[in-house]
Amino acid sequence: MRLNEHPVLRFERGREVTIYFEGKPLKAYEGEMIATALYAAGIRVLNYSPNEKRPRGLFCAIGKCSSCLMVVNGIPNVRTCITLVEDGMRIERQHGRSRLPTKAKPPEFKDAKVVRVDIIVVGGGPAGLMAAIHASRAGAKVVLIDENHMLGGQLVKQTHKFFGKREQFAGVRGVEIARILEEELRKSENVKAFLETSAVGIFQEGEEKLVLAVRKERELIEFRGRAVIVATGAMERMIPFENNDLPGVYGAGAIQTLMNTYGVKPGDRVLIVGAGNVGLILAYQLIQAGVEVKAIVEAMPKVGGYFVHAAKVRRLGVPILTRHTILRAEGKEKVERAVVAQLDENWRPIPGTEKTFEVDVIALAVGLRPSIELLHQAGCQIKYVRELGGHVAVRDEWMETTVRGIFVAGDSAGIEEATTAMLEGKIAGIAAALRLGIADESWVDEIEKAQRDLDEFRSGPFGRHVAEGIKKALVVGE
Amino acid sequence: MTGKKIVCRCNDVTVEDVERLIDSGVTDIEEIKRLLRVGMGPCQGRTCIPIVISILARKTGKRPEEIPLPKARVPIRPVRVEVIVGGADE
Amino acid sequence: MNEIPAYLQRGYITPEELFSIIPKPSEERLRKRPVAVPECPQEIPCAPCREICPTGAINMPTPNDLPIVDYDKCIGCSLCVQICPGLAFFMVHYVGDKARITMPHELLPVPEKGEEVVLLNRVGEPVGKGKVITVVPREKSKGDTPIIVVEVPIELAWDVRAVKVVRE
Amino acid sequence: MSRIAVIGGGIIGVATAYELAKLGEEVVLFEKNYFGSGSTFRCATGIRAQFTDEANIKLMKHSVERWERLEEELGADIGFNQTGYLFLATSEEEVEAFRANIKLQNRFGVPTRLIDMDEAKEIVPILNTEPFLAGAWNPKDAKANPFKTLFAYLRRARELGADAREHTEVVGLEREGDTITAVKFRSNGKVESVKVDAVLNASNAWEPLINEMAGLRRDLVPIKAYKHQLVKTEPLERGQAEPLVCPPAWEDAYIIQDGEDGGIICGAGIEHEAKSLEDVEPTYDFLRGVLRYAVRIAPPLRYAHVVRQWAGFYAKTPDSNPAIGKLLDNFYIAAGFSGHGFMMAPAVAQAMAELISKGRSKAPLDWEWYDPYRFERGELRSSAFQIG
Repeated sequence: MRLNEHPVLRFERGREVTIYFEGKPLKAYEGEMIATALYAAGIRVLNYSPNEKRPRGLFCAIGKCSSCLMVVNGIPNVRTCITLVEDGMRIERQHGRSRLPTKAKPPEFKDAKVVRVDIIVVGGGPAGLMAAIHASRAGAKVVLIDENHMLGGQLVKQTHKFFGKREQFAGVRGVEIARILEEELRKSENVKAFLETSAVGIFQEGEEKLVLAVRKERELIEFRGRAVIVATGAMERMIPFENNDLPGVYGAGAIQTLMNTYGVKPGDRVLIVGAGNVGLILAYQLIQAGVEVKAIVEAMPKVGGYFVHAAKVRRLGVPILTRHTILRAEGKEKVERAVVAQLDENWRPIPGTEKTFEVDVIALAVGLRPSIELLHQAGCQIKYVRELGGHVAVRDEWMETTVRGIFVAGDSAGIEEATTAMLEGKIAGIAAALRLGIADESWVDEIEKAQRDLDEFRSGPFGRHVAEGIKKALVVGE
Repeated sequence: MTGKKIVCRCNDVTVEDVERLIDSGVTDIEEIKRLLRVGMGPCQGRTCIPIVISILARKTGKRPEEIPLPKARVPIRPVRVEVIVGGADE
Repeated sequence: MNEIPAYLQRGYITPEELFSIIPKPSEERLRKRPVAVPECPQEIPCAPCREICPTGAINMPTPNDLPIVDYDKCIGCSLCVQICPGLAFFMVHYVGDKARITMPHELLPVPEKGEEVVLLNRVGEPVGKGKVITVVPREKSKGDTPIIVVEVPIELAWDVRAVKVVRE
Repeated sequence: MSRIAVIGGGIIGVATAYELAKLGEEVVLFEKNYFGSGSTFRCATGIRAQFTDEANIKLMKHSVERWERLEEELGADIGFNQTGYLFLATSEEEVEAFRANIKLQNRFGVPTRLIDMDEAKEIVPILNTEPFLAGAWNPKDAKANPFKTLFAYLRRARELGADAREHTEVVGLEREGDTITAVKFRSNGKVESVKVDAVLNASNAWEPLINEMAGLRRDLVPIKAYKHQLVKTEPLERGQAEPLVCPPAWEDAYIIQDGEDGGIICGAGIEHEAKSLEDVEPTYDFLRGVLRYAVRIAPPLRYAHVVRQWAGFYAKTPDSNPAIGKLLDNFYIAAGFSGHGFMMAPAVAQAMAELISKGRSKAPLDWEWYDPYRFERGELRSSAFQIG
């Protein structure tokens, strides 16, 4: 189930190690996660749920959803999708809630490591990278933190080339854009990047912002600075349907992670729910990985993503069923079938239109919503704006939220594109440096140029919708 | 075969559970959250809360804009106790 | 609410729909040399084709406008096919009773020059077989996308938009 | 039948509304936010009779007895579990103090006893026995689910005819002489008024605002809001730290396993005076501070993940005992519970309802001890022991 050949990606694997699943030895590679190693070995059920004992497997693959909790070396509730394999590791399925070991040495207490800078950027995707690059060019001392083990955010899973203008990396593959931006970041002495580092909270201590973070699930770090740029991207939406928790029902992002980051084949036959850009791109990526895509179903009467993405998969034989939805997943312990039906004008399934697809994976690509937990927790004013994908932080034209010194950029400010995320990151990075009094006034021109680029990008039918949303999210001037 | 429509994986809460509670007159999302424990499990509400908001909007005729988002709390992702006290390394 | 174009309901566009949006190159032009035909009917913010075109043949005032190719200016260099992020550019060239279609091919295996491949139409149905006459691998492509030229019966010139490589 | 307004939709207000409705009164209850949003839904769920003075021991012994019958009475699961409270001594002096407290508690029928650390370890399998000498153990102390309890009371109150309104803020009281005649309230931006025969101020931390509307001095019952915080782990299998376990010498730090999802709640007596009644922001120093105690109490906790930290108010009087009683002819107060409102609610609600409805109550509540005018007179009680 491991991918070796790929038309775009190269997979490098670490040293071979042995892990034990329920006592049975399995081959794994250093650098991969427990859940992905198990997946490659064909193991789909990772635990049984607490109340109903329902089988559960991987779901988000990025440590957010709790669907992959297992007992590792006797310790329960380990998020196996973000825990690296180690030679000799003992891994057991978790049955509901689990017990802590009864004996343990009390830990020794240490003060957290403190990192002091001007600006803390949270999130190393396109927005965060551009924010860090530009804030440092504008003279600020910057730290960039990201929870993944490589920079680039979702870009690293994208095999397709991006749209926009060439100066905004149009025509360059996502993976490649990530590499270019990372190189750019590394050039600056003013920026330090902390990978595998998750921000877990923002506390305000007077004028100072404290971003509390955890590195490699092991080390507590206090990042202290005067401004924070939150560029934490997006979360996938889920939808309720029968057995939507059966192993084999995955978020589109999880499949991309499995397939394009870890080189593990997600399954043999896939049904995709959602014909927005994520679903369409996923279909194409699956085909590139040698997986059959049985169909894409879409509740709307039309393809929601770019037509060209749809045409790419149609000509490779993937049907797109608009005005259709998924009714249920079927299977014992894992997905064996998906049942879909046509929808009437009121979004109700039409009896008699049910179709069954023999699939082992159901991919949900039903939309993204901004990841705003950090902003919300920090006390930024939050508003629901449908056009931006859900709840977003209210901000001004320089991307500063209602909490002074906290900025936002990219998908966490509203679901859009990598291109606009980069432009917003640039604005937020420069704006933070300006408002801290670090950058000189000449940098305002750069902000204005980025704003013009954004306006141009948003002038089409897709962008106009977003622009409407942004108006609603802007702070009304005093 | 009929299966459950799961809203919250952490506590096995279904669409029907949420609807039943709303029908019983509990329509404040903070109360729904606490009575069904949606958003109080290890995933901290990332998956379930948007679904609860949409069910609540559908059942009560409110717009999603009118339903406040339950507060996000520190830590925004689970952290081992030993990491917070500073002794995970030995 | 505006009427939803049929191509957005289905996810593919027919030649008739396409040529109701952009002009169709003349038979004469198609015989002269390869000509770029964008199958990009939707206003999306994207401009690399215009930016890469060495002769300025692609008319697109802003990135959100549709690319309209000036077929007389087009020299058939294939850079637009190589760069297009949407894999929406094709070139068509009539040669005798055959048409040569230049298309992107981002899948494995990449066919070899001279290899016979299965021809697929816009909905992935096999419509015949054709011979690959040119392969520009990814390393040589100016847009990071491998492209191939495949020879098809002329009556399939406006149907074939992908190929399937079938090997033992 | 009189019309009685209850101000405050926390556990005290809702339980008293129920008791009043049960006595046949017409009740209208006002909550300005959602039910339980003040202190009730932020509490640590503990219920104990292990106090150090006669009045509180007696009241809580009675309250625990009420709690024991509450599921049956309300006809609902409220997550009540007698999992006990275990206080741990770190010095010989403390052991002596425990002995004295136990003697007092035993005198009023509370079955606390001194246990050794072997027994303590059996009760709390993840306990670190090493720092402790002995424990004061009352297996009848308990915990309950604050959400389910409040809604069970609310549902029964409504079934008995109570008109309970949330998102409805009291904005004024009309007073003639020493009588409150009407309550003005705002709901959906509209202000209305209702004539009343009696009013109970059950707004706890918000009490001075309501007293002021009644024409009383804000500091007549000088309650201040103190921010107390809790940290909770992810769900775990129950049975590992069921009782509330507390070494008082460690800043009153404690742990208790949630009766619903088994997550371990960690608290401590580390408090901050709230900057305002909106100031419920958790603090970093508390997060680290409380967990350092928690892992010393139960080292295996080091492997658990923290999922949540939150804050709520201890509405504290100067002596940490609540103010319960009559302020004017028909204006009553039950507030200032100093962190004990949830556990005291069944007893206080019953006594208060009887006082309002019948003019007196036979419930074992020492009215003089809790007299709201005691601060005015400069009489302070011995400070009530303030854990969970």
